[in-house]
Amino acid sequence: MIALLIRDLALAIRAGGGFGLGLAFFLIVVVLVPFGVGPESAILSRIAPGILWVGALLACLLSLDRIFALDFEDGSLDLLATAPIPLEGVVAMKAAAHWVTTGLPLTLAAPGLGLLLSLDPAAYGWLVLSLALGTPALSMIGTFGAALTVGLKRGGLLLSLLVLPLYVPTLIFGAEAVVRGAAGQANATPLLMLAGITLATLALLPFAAAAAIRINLR
Amino acid sequence: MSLWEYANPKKFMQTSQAVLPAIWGLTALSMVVGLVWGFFLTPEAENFGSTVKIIYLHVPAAMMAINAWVMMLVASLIWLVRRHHVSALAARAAAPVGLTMTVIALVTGAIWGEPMWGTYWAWDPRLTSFLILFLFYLGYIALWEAIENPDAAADLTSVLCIVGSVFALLSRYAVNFWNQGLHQGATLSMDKQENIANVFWFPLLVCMGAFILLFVALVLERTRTEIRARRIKALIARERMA
Amino acid sequence: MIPDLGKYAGAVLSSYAISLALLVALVVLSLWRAARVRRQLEEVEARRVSDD
Amino acid sequence: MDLTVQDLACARGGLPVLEGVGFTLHPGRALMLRGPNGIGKTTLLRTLAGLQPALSGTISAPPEAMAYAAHADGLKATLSVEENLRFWARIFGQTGIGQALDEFNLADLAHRPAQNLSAGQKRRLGLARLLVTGRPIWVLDEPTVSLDAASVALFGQAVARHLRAGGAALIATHIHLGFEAAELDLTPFRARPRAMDRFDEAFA
Repeated sequence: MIALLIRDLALAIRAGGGFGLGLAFFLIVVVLVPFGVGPESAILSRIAPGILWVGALLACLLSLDRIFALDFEDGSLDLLATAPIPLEGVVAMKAAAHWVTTGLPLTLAAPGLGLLLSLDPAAYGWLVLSLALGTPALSMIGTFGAALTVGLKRGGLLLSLLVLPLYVPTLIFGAEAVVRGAAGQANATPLLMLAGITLATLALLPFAAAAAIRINLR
Repeated sequence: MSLWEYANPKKFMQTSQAVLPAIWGLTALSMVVGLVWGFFLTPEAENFGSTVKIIYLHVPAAMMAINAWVMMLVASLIWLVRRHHVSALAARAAAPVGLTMTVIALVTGAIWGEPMWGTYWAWDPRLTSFLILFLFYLGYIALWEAIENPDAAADLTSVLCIVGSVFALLSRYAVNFWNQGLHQGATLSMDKQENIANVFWFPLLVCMGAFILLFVALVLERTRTEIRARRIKALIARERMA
Repeated sequence: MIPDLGKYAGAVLSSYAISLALLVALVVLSLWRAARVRRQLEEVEARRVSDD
Repeated sequence: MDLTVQDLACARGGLPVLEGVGFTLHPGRALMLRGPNGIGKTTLLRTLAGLQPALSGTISAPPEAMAYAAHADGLKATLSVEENLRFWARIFGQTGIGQALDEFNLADLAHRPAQNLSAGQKRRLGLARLLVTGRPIWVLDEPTVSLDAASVALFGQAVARHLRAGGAALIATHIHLGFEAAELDLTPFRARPRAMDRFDEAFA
């Protein structure tokens, strides 16, 4: 199964788009916001946690439909489904590869983009922590959505529609953790909820996603 | 005879045909009685003025918006466990009804909110939850429409319904945590009937009954349509093979 | 006939109008599609009988 | 190590297409599936490979004995020949890929990216991939699509070598591959339309 993770990462690096696309999109969102809401740093600083979380979420969404589509087209998915490794493991590795190529770079880039939005200095730590806790859930939920729509010709828009409401709790707790942390309020609850969502999705969604893939390959 | 026999398409078609006229009749009767009673024959409430009359649409619609999703969840589980086609098709048939109920609850809520809170839309926990429910309905219906193979569509939408239910509950909690809100508490819900005067409560009860009947009638009617559509598909495929 | 709704008449009446319109649309669409699909099925069944 | 199929029925898109299919495939033998387009060859092969459930009937084969391949090879254009093979070998719990490279004459191309291979070379790589699964029964769906005559011959030799080594192959194809093989025409197994007088039968 590690072989699958390594292959997917190698493919992402060689195809070029893997790491760059999500990051570039994140940068674009964050750069555009001040043009839309005006340059006052007081306003930017107040909305920065939300913008950064929404930007990271959208950047995640952007690359979801490629999780299974390429493997479906070239027949790899059929072969993986008949291979001796469990399909649940395949799904988990796919989600892991997606996180390493999008969630992780987004988490690392977020403080730099926080500067552009005059993020409160107290918030940087919470921002990185909340993204590190929350983005694995985004990848796993997205992998589930990609598994549901894997055989469909125009699955991209549908995938976004399916995944969007599933992302809401993660977004709320993630952004809330940063806001409360920056304001010096207690933010253990949202952080714990965020960690709980991530653990629960990692534990349960691979089964749902593998079931969806089996149905789609029939 | 076991209850599961009604999950047989033929048995379902016979039974539903026999009971549907009565259900439609009862629906029309209770809807007219409830709404006329509520609209014409109830006084104004102290804090709400005449806007209290919106309750006879808002509360039953909100109740059915949630109950329709619960019914879809149960039907999806039955399909996944016992593979009864009628169950899967009933879930499909219920989704647009649930979506309409959600829209009614949202729209009447917004119209009611304007005079009461001074705004059509507030990111109040209950309103937000219904907006999220609206998105779930849209996604569910879109997934049904997108998949050609009917059994695969039934399987995948069932999985989505189950996973979606868990996330819907989680969203409810998250949204509550995120904003405490302006909405009336449980004064307007069924479990706290002592908080609402009988003069409003009785017509409301009739309206809730009417909405339940309407839901049952629509789901039976639409499930019959789905079963027929399935049969058309099978017969045409057979013609092509012959 | 219509009770005095006071200053909230617009809100109450538009609520009822929109809700009833949506409900009627849902019922009409459901019944219309039911009739159409039933007709289609009858056509297909008739074709089948004449084939056999 | 026989693959035995008895009274198998399978469906495509929820509609039965084949029924009553039965055969036995012994080691060292190949079986060619024939029949007009749309008869259900792909459906049968996917059912045998375990990708979709059978409507009825039994498939008895040793566990994890079948390697399925459609005409898509599951190769990644940006990975080299060696990386592609090594990946599938690891997924299927095998270690060496040297034998597969040698047998299919790919050793010289080992470091070339798959996107720079000719069609025939890609097909050889696809077959080498079957070899590194270490599985004896090859289930191949139209494996010669888009191959020229020379590549088809090469492909036929490769399958023949696999058979001599004690493997077996079940191949859906329209052309002769140049070795002795039993044939199974699927036309008689076309699912007969069943009576549909009751609503139940709208559902397969």
